[in-house]
Amino acid sequence: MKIGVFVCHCGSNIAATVDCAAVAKAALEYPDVVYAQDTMYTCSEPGQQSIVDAVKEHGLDGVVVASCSPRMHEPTFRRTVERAGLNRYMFEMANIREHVSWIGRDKEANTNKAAELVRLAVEKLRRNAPLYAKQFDVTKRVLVIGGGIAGIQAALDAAEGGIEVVMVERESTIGGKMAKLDKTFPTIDCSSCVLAPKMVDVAQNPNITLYAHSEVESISGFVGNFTVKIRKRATFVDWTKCTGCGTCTEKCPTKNVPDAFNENISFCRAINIPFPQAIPKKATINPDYCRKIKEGKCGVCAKVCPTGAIVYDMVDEIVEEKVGAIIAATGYDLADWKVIKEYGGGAYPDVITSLQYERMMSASGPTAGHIHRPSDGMEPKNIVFIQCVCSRDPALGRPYCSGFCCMYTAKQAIMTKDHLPDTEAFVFYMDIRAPGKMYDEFTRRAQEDYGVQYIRGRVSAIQPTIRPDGKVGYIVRGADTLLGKQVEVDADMVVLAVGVEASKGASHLAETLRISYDHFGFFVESHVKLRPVETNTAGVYLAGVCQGPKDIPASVAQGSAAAAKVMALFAKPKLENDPQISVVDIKRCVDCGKCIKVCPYQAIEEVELRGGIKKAHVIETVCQGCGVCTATCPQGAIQLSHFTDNQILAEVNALCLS
Amino acid sequence: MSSLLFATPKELTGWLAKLAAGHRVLAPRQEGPAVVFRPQTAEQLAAADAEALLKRSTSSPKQAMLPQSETLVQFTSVKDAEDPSKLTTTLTVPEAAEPTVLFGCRPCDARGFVVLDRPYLEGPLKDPYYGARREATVIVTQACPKAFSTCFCNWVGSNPADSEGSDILFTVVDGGYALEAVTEKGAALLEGAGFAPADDKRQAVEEAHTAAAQGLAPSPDLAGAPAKIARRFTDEAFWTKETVKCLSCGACTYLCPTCQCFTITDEGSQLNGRRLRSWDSCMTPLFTLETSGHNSRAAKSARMRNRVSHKFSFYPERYSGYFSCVGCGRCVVSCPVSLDIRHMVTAAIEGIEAEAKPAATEAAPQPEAEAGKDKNAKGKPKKR
Amino acid sequence: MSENNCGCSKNPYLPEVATVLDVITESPTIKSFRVRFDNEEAWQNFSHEPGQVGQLSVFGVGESTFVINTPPSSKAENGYIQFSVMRAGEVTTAIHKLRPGDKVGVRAPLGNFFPYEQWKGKSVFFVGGGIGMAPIRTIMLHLMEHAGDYGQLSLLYGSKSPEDMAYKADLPGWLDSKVLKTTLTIDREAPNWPHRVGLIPNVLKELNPSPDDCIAVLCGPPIMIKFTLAAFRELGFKDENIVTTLERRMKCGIGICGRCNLGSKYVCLDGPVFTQAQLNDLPPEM
Amino acid sequence: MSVLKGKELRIVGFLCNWCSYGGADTAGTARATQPTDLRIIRVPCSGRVNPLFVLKALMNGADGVLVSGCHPRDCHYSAGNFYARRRLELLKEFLPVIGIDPRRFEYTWVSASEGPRWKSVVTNFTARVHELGPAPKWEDVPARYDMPEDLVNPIRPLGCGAHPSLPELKEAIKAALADGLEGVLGWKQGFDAIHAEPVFMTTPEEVDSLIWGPFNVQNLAVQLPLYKGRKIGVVVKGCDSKGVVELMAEELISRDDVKIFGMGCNGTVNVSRILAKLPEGARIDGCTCKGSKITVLSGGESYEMTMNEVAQDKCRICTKPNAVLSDVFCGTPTTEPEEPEDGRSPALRFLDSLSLEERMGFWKGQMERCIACHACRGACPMCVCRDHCVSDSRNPEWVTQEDTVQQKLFFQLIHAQHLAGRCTGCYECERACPMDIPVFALKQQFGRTIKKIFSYGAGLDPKGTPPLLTYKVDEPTIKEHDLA
Repeated sequence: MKIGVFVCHCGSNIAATVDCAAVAKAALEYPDVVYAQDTMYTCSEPGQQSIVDAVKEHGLDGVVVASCSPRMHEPTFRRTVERAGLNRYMFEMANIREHVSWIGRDKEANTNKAAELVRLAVEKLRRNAPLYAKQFDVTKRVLVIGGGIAGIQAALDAAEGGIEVVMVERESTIGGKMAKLDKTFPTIDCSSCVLAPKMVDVAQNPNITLYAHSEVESISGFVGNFTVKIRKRATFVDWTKCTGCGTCTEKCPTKNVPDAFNENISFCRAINIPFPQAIPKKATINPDYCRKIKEGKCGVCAKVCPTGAIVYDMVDEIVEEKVGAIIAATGYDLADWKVIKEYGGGAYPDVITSLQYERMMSASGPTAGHIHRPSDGMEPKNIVFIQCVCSRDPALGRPYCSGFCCMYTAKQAIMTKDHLPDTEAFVFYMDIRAPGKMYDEFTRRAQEDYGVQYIRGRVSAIQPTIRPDGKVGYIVRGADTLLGKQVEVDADMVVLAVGVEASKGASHLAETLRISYDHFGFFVESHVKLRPVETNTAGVYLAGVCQGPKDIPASVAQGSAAAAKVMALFAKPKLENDPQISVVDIKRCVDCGKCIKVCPYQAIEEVELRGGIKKAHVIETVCQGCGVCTATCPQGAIQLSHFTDNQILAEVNALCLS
Repeated sequence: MSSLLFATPKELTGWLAKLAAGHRVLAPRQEGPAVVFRPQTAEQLAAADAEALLKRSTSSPKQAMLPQSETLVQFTSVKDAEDPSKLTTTLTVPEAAEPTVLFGCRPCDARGFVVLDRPYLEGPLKDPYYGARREATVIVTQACPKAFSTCFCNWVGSNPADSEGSDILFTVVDGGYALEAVTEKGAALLEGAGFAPADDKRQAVEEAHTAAAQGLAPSPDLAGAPAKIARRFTDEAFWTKETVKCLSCGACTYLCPTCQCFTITDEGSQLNGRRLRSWDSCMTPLFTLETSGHNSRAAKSARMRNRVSHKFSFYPERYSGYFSCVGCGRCVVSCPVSLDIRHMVTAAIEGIEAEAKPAATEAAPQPEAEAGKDKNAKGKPKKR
Repeated sequence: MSENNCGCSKNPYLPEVATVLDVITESPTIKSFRVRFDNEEAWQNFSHEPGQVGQLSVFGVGESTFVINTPPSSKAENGYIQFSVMRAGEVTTAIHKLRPGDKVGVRAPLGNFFPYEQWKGKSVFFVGGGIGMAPIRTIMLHLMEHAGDYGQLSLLYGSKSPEDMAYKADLPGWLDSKVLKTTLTIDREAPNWPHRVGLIPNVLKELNPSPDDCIAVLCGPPIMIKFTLAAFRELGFKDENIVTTLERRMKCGIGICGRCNLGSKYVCLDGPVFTQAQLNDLPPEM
Repeated sequence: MSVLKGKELRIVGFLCNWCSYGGADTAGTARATQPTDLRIIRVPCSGRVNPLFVLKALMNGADGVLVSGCHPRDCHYSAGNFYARRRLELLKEFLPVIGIDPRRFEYTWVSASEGPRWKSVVTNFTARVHELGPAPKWEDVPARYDMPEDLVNPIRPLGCGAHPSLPELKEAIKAALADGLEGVLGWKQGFDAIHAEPVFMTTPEEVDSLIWGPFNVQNLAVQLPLYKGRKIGVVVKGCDSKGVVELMAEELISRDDVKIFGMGCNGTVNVSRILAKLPEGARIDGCTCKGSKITVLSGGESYEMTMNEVAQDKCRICTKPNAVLSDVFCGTPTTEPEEPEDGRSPALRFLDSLSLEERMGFWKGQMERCIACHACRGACPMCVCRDHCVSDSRNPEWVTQEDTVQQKLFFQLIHAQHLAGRCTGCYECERACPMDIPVFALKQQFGRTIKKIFSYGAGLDPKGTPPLLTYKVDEPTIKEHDLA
């Protein structure tokens, strides 16, 4: 075997604290190494070309590159090695940057360590074998979880690209949080005006199958061949018959149901269609409040329903769909701000969240666009907006910035001045984050044209008081750091710009999708800069706030990006599997079944060979290459290719025996 | 018969301590319930009480001549300066054996080496490693004071006081030990030991030897056994029944003084590594497993058949009638399922007549009768 | 079989360090390696007889037994001896990674050889199956060099498929050689394959060689030997005229390690070349 | 090529590619300075880390080994780290028995984004290893050969007299043979009065040769996998039945192929202890057993001894003398005592009293006389790999052919690791060892740890799953070893 070792300077990133020439010279002492050089930038075009040339000139059949982390450039160099005519698995990397040169300045120790890591890579490479990917066919359908703007965009783009889409939305209508908005910044155009057409497109697009009021129950399989079980939660209304006429909602006697769509600032009926532009425009019964379902009385809606669509004893239904890729677009929920006792902890009726205020300003909202404060319906003279509630607050365990609150608060302030010209609007802020196109101009307009008073400081407390005229007022006490003094505002109403977190149940869904999630429930992308819409699980993509706080344009962009990724995945006629999977040596297997028991993916089955002899067999397309079976098999009969026992033992022995 | 010498226990251990200066002295030592041959230093020998050095060993002293694992060849390669793909490989052989005194083995152990000599030294190609150690070792054997229940050396033409294979034979007599040089090497070693001549002890020695021989159960007639066992070869049912309980563990072969088989494997890398010879066992299926997966002895009954046939049929056919088994009984004592080779041999030859068969056994030379030794055994030891 | 001629007193375990001169890829699984001892003096007084084997080893991996498949004459003429190796296990895989210029260990010659002296005046029918062609090649080429002393020489060489057929360079020479009647066959139909198709035992019966005064030399995998042997017997060949080699059972190659025994015979000393008659006397443990 | 003398120690790291290797990268990107000792080996998942890799490193000179994977629930392969957690926790508790300081091995969870956490994990672990200093080498440790022979007092009365229900058992077996059972495994008289040997009884005469008493030492469960698919019976003591049950639990034999015959067991003897009471190599002419007294006749003399003096160690603390599962149980079951408060084998008790370095000396002394004949593997009912043992293989090559103490002890570590959670404590490995090496102590160390952590005993439930072949998402009994 002839191995070539290429030690990278990485400019000065490595060369500064590692003597690359010495490492290359040391590499020449190792078994089977016949060529070693150190290069300035191995990953650059000329760097890669020097590898290709060396392979040809010295007849190498294995390459070791000592440079950065394989998580960064292993794919790059594998393609280089392939270009040089070798199998891409006859290649190993030694991480002498992140794990050596960047973590210490002791040149002698670093060089010695780098030389040893190269030795590990050489010893492993000497036991590598060429691996070949296998082909398998793909179900060219995509599952989109979440019907918010990001999910809608992804579904529409994928459908446009000729791919069948299965969309699953937890609520009884798609539209997500954007459907609740009245106006959107920075153009203040009506949210449902831009959103509704897209929602209609989703309903009418022949490629899109929509499961509203449904949740993903379980997912099995792998990229190209996922089997998704969807739980269609009981709506107690037969949607095939319901025409959305709304008669049932009018006649329903139960009027005290908190209206979730309107953020519970108003009530609705037990049977209800969330909002006029809802897609699908179908009624749903809330079983916790419907007297018929709870106590067996009433039944008015069944009587008045012109098409007899009411089904009181409807039960959940599990549907199975086969898809090849999954896009998670599950959006966000507002953080639980009630933990902040200083702001009343939810006890003060006139201290409301920004979303509640948005519903109040919306024409289709409970107050038909008129701003009345919840406690006594009075048109507020003074409104205080508080930024960064449960955002940028490490004490509450939410150190991150939620991104779009500065912008929507400015919009809400402008709309307030629009609705109530003589109302004073105050905004307590720390730093105005307005990075987008025409964003900063928008917040400046709020201050200059609409006279919104921005106070740079945090609100320490909200104190309810009784004013001389007997009405309730709220002393909003805070600091004004620019003036350097305490500030108090006697407000009629307070709107909190509450920070965002992943939507409820996101972490459970992540476990179902087998993708990682961070402490706040946001899904972890494959690479924060270079692969934001992919995950480490092949075939699962992300779009929108489920991946992290972002505004509507960014969510839409990610929706399209995720759809593009899916289309690229389905572009090839067949998919190739990752050959780093387990293989059973039928001469050694004694069919004890331990590997079958421990495989997390049920990727190993028992097959019967000639003469009734039973052996374990790995289903190539299901195995993901975790290696738990190899660590379990007592005879070492099942070996994970590219991470076999002998390969890892060679590294251990290279460290411990020499 | 050379002259008889007498040594008190103190003199004996003193002599061994003196020898330890110039030799590696291997003597039995009790470790837990087991007794093994260990190199002992002069101090240990001087301080030892003679009784402890005379215990019968659990495993055979074969390790003295044929270590369980030894390096045959060391290979190192140096890369050519200009063209690192060019190597110059040099082979080195470990240095020859050091002079050794193997003290305290029993007649069956000593005869074990005679059995091993035939394939290792008397074939067309000599084994230099075994040969060097054999040459450099003086074997001091203790005539068995009493036969164990599992001993059957009389089956294979030997007896508790057989001096074949030994350089010095000593017998326990009252007050000490009567030593007798059997070979020149033995005589040379006894030189200067300063032991008193003890011809008067001859009588006591003879009595001890016949007393020990009495302790042995009578041996069945194994004349023609090799031919009979060869004919039993194709009786599949017999071997399957006999081997039903065998666990194919291989303990019998590793305890046996006459098992000769080994495997050759390489360790390390081309730049610096070694080729090892290590004991192998015909009882494990890997022994005859070919890389293609073909295995001529896949079933454990075939493997047991080969082990028993080798010792009592193939070896005698090849080496003029001598059995390869020396009857020490260690395989019987230590078999986890108490498989008994004596039972298998007697059962195998039962009911088979030894009519003429043109096997090599007929042509075996008739060894001349040995004065005072057991007459009826076929596999007569020939004086070396 | 007569005594082999390597009774050298030096350490029989010590291989000669040799250099790989050339590597010929015979088929996807078979390669031939031409090697020459580094030690010039050892190379000069090295000689071997057709059928003798050698232990080829890659230092650090292990050694394995292969027949020296060039005729004795070719060492002097071409300055190498050749081993054909099929990739099957750890050592053969390591050997397949060898490139010209690499170092190997060779312990040769070992075992006995084809008794070609006794075959003088007789016809010889060679049958090689797959890698079994390697032992056949050494004795066949040797007899072709002295064709005059023998009757009709014929070869039946079979393999799984055209690509699996080894010695592609020699095949044309053998096909239209005047002294050798060659028949090539493959197991199953293959596009533009001009020669026979069919399993070796069946093709052999079709060729129907006459058994009188004819020696059959038969090498190949155990399953092929079993049926071809039956075919030869059907054709009237007597067991003492059927010869095969059993080097696949060998380990140390010098009659000590006890692994290759067939009854009381050691394949490495009393073989690897045996007549079927001899094998009939030994215990049936193939 | 080795560590920098005087500055570094040999610390080997096994990092899972998706989280911890990424975490180390993040620490690197953040230029978080760390000591240089650690050498990182990348593995796909912490579930890929076979505890034997850690043992291989620690046995061959590593001063410290660190394994790091994804946080539980965060595994890229969803369950890899759950398996790793159980295996590595058991390994950490196992190390002291062979004299390796458990603090030299650590496993923890670091995610790809936790750069700072990785820096402190590495820094703290390296400091801890430096504080412990270089690990003692097997070559330098002085071997010791002493092992006290004091016997454990039995927790129930042991007897050796003839069992009254033996005839009833024989009838039951004959009946079973009559209606179609191919044969029944039992014991018959061995080559002398104090040895029994297994027999496969197929005819009534053979059934008559069945014996039941203190000499039935072999665990016949070891034969069952060899009869896979054939309808046979097996006579079992309590400890043997646990082996049969464990084989069923792991589906290595099927329940309806095996008919189990049981009888109350009053204890079996350790033959070496009987021989120790007789002169060396004495011929056994006969033996009578009455109550709890054994009288051995040899060379005209008779030697008296009681079961308390010669019983096997396992019988002294046995709580399951009656078959845990049987189709036919003859006679009245013997009383089943409570769990002893100290069920350790004599070797384990002695080991617990030694310091770490002394334990290395103990194992060095014991393993020197091992002849690697693998009778311990052959006699073990749970060793079903039979002809394909990984210790005879070169792919993977865990052990070489060299007869050094490390290689021979490593085979014992492989055996103990493979039996973790599966060993039924039948002691056959120690009984079968021709050189009488106390190898059962290693298996019992795993056994007692598993009892402590998972309160699980092998061979009690035909439907049970060995703890290492499953996991819990939240392990109540495994606490996190946090290094950060």
